[in-house]
Amino acid sequence: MKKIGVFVCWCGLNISSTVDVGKASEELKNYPGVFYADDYKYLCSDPGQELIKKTIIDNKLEGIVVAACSPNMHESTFRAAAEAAGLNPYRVEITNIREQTSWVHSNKEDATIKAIQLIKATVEKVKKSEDLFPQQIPLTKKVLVIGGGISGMTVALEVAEAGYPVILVEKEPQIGGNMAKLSETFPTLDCASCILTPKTAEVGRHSNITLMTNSEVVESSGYFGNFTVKIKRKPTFVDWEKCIGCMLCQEKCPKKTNSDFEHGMGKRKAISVAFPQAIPYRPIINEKECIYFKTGKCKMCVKVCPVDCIEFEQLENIVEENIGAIVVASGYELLPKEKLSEYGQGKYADVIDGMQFERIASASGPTEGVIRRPSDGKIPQSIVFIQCAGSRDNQKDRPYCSKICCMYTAKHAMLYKHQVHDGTATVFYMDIRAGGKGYEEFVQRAIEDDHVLYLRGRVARVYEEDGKLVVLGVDTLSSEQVRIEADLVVLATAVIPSEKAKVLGQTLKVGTDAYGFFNEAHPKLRPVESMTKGVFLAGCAQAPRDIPETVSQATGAAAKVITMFSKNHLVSDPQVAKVNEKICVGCLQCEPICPYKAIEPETIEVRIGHTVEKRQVATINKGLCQGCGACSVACRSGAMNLSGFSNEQILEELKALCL
Amino acid sequence: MSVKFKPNIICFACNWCSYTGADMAGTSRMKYPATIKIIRVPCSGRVNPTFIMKAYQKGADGVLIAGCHPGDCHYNSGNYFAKRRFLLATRFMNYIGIDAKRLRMEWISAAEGVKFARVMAEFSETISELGPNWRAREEV
Amino acid sequence: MKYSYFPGCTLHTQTKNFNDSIKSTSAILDIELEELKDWQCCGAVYPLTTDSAMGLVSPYRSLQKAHECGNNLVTVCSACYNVLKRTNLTVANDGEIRTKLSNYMDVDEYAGESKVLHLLEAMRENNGFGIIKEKTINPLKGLKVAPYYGCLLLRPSKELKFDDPENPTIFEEFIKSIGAVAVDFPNRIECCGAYVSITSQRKVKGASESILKSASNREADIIITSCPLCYHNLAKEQERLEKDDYTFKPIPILYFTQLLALALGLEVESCGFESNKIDARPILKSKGLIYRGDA
Amino acid sequence: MSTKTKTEIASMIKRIELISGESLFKCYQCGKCTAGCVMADEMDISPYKVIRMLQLGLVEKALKSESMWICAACFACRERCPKEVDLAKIMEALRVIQIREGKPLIEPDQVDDKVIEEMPQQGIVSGFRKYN
Repeated sequence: MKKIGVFVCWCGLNISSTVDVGKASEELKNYPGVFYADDYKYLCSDPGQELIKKTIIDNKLEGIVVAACSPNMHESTFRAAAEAAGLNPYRVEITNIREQTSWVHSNKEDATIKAIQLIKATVEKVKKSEDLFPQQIPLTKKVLVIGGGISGMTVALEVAEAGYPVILVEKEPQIGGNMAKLSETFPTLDCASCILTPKTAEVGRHSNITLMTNSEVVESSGYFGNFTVKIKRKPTFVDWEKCIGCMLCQEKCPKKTNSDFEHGMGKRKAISVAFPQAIPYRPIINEKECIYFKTGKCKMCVKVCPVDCIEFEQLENIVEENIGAIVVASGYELLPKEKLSEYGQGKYADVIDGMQFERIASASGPTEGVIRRPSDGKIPQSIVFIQCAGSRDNQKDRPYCSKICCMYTAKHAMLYKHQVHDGTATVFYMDIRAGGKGYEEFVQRAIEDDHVLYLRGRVARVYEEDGKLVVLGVDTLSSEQVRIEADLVVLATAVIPSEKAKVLGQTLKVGTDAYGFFNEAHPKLRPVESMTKGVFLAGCAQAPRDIPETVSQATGAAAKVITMFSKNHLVSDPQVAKVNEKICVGCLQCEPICPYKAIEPETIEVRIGHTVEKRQVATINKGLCQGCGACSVACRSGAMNLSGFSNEQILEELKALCL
Repeated sequence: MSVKFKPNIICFACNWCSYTGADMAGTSRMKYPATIKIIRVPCSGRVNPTFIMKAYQKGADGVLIAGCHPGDCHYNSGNYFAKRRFLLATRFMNYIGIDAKRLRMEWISAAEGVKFARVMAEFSETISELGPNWRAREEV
Repeated sequence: MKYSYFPGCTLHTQTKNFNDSIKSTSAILDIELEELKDWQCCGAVYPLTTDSAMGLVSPYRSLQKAHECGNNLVTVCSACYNVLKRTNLTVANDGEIRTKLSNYMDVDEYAGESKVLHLLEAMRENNGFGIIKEKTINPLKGLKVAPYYGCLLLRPSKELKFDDPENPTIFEEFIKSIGAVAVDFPNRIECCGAYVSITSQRKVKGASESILKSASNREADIIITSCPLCYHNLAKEQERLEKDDYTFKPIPILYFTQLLALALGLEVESCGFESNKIDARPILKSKGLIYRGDA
Repeated sequence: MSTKTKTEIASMIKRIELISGESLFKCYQCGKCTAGCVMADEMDISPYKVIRMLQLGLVEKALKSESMWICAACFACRERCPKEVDLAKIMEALRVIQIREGKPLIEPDQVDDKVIEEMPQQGIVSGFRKYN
């Protein structure tokens, strides 16, 4: 039998007016296992805590029950006091006789009976308690950031500035992501590259940031604080160390092809750098287009290169890195136009998407910022913008709002009207969602000052007739069917996660939703953490969002990483699951129920008589387990238990309450 | 003199939502019958159906499981498991002849002190009407 | 390939010439069409209500019979196709309706095991367009054909799965295979006004006129269709247009198998051109595709 | 304005939903159905507005409109509806309600003989299936 102490708090009159605290402590004195019981006016006060400490030491108590306010208030206070007196803090349990007893009942007799019963139940729980010790988990203070767009760069810079090493992995040859392609940004109309270039340059030269562009994460193992990742570095066929970025190769390369960076709006060479401000400013050869790779002849780049850095024989290689935390910032793409069969399925050259419009409106784009339509280079006299092209559309399996389109469409229409004053810009919208600082004012400016015509309704069809694009729409406010002949149609196609997000999610063991956006740990309270401890989320990888929101979230993710790295060890809550290997049958019913993937099979050796047998059992990664206890219920053999809320503790508590 | 039957009810409350909701009821000085006794669990998904059955065996007249609203579970999916187990448990109770009304499950958030008090009062009333649980109680 | 064949009411009576061209051409293409015995009207429209199964009785009977014959069912009229295929899907997915229908008609239960195919689909399945190309001895060179799909062949696409509902290509493939040029005209997927014309031809004016004008803008020589009702509405609208708009040049409307018959080298007489409301022979003659025939 | 009570209206809405098998409240009034409707020009109430009226409980007004008789059930609306509402079925429900209440649009003897003679059988059958 343990020596247990019981302390009943009056909380001034808060408890004592409804619960007869004296009677309670008196009755507990005679309860089996209770060595000491008393009541006190304010246990949370300094003298109260001193009393507890002294009593523990004087009586060599092995466990205590504090009957007071909610454990949410002072559990940590009393556990700390007990620890100071040499008692394991997990030997301390709180009985809630204030919030859940004295304050909610008015009959003193009933309340006292209930309080006594609750305290007895807690005594039973303490009897079954164990010493628990927080585990120290080692920590590699280095972060892997996946994605070199504005969110990934923000995370990288924040963490690097805090003094920790960062590996920034980007699948494209250069960083900058989607933002590098934008013309101007809402709601201020400042040019995207003007605000982005200083950032990319800083990332490029920061001593704490290792940049791995043209690379992808292909494998990940370990757990928070201690991940090992494998990064595939795809060949560039140019020795970037030697290269001086003179770009003679690009100038002289005879092979011209469509540029992905320009989204088909412009051309590039088979050896090229995507855009003039690219970081790193180093060219890459596209294996599929290069004449030498196809025919074995040409080598023009080799001929003109002054530093002899072309390496046709370069191979991909895999590098392994040990890191402590991962930030996923894999960004977004746009729903391909081919999926929108009612808007031409991508077969009309002059039906373009938002990003293509960005390129033709960008001063550094293929038209040098003059808005010309792709088919013949004419300046369009009439543009129709179609919002919600694929978004908010169950039929296209994208029932969600893409969030950024209302704003960028207003911006597009404005940019156009600023260039072509007598042109007409028509926007088809369903709702204008302009929640954000200065956003609504921005949209109103487009309507009032720039005379952009906003029609409330969706477009049924776009087709070509007599060299014009015909847009069949409706204005539901006037109930009129609308037929507009346009020179250019811009579709605000749905924001979708990066094509490789799902695979990346599987690699990192982080869940994605039905559309491929990464799931956050809690939609309100843990928006930048994933369900996998140590993996954080930033930017459009998690959901569609605009630049200011992305930057805020990325900064938040960086703060989470920095907080994690601010300690020398990670400490894990000891109130986690544990397996009794003796009775575990290794059925692993617990494995799929664990939301944190903390359970894995393990083969152990068991000595039976003179032979040693190998047997599979479940094992808990205490770093990953968060202590929900779902596995303990799923366990058929009863081998799985939860420290701090063990089956025995709950059952004893229960029994005492049922009497 | 007729003494009104005072039931004994066990409430399993998840630490993150419902237990805090119960605290909220207290802070707002809502009143509910003293027949309810709360056991704190980390998550409604921690509630093993054997706990429920054990409660009836040991003489509880009613059991209430309170967890986070769907989609709000601190551990993401625990409340869904709890709900499924609850449904199974009610079927089992029907099977062995315990009135399934003696088991109830509720989503109560940390902000729903009012709801907590209301549910407790309602459930206490239900159980009072059902009378003592003689069926499943072990002979003492 | 052998199929059960469901001609439907209109092909059986008013537009027999269409049916003749189907039979004569499919024989050449080794598509064996065995007409269902005692078939009855499909009902012309698929019932869109949930609370009455009566409209399904008639198509169910034909489907059930075809299944008994052990063949997949081919039909050509767009309306028959729409009704039969949707009914087939309904009885495959809805056991309650299936049982109800079978009990009512006192027949064995049929759960949609057979396929319902449009003749074009049957062709597509068996490389029919390749075979047509091979067997075409009178390629319709230089003939600009506007394929008019209409509504019932394409929609609802989730059930029919005939082709892309906005950008269909099957008629274009067909036209290519007979050596003609397919005219891409935007209104090829729009509705002609359908049965609304029974109340007044005026009400379908807008719908039919835009289809004709759209084809005429693209300088189509011929419009082909697979639906007798579209054929009728478009022809009636042309009558009116001819009167009201002297600039409008009428475009002959043919059933697609009539052109096929010509391409496969059948005699002009057996293509049934003489029964069409607008005579196609002058234009075919001017293109040098036929040499005989009254015009 | 309406002569019906709230409950009567609610039960009429329920009936329309039951007959059509469609939920009226899925519609978020984007108008895409109307934008592509070839018959909308002939209608007194635009297709999207027909649903809106039903959502608002103006069932009688919707039933008085001619729109459901103009609808040719070509399914273009259904094909394009982002919310996957089958408007053709709702139009059918409105027709069916009228017909079942003994108010068909046409009686066979009202149709011109010339029309009957010229029109393909398929058109006649579908016309009477929809209108009587």
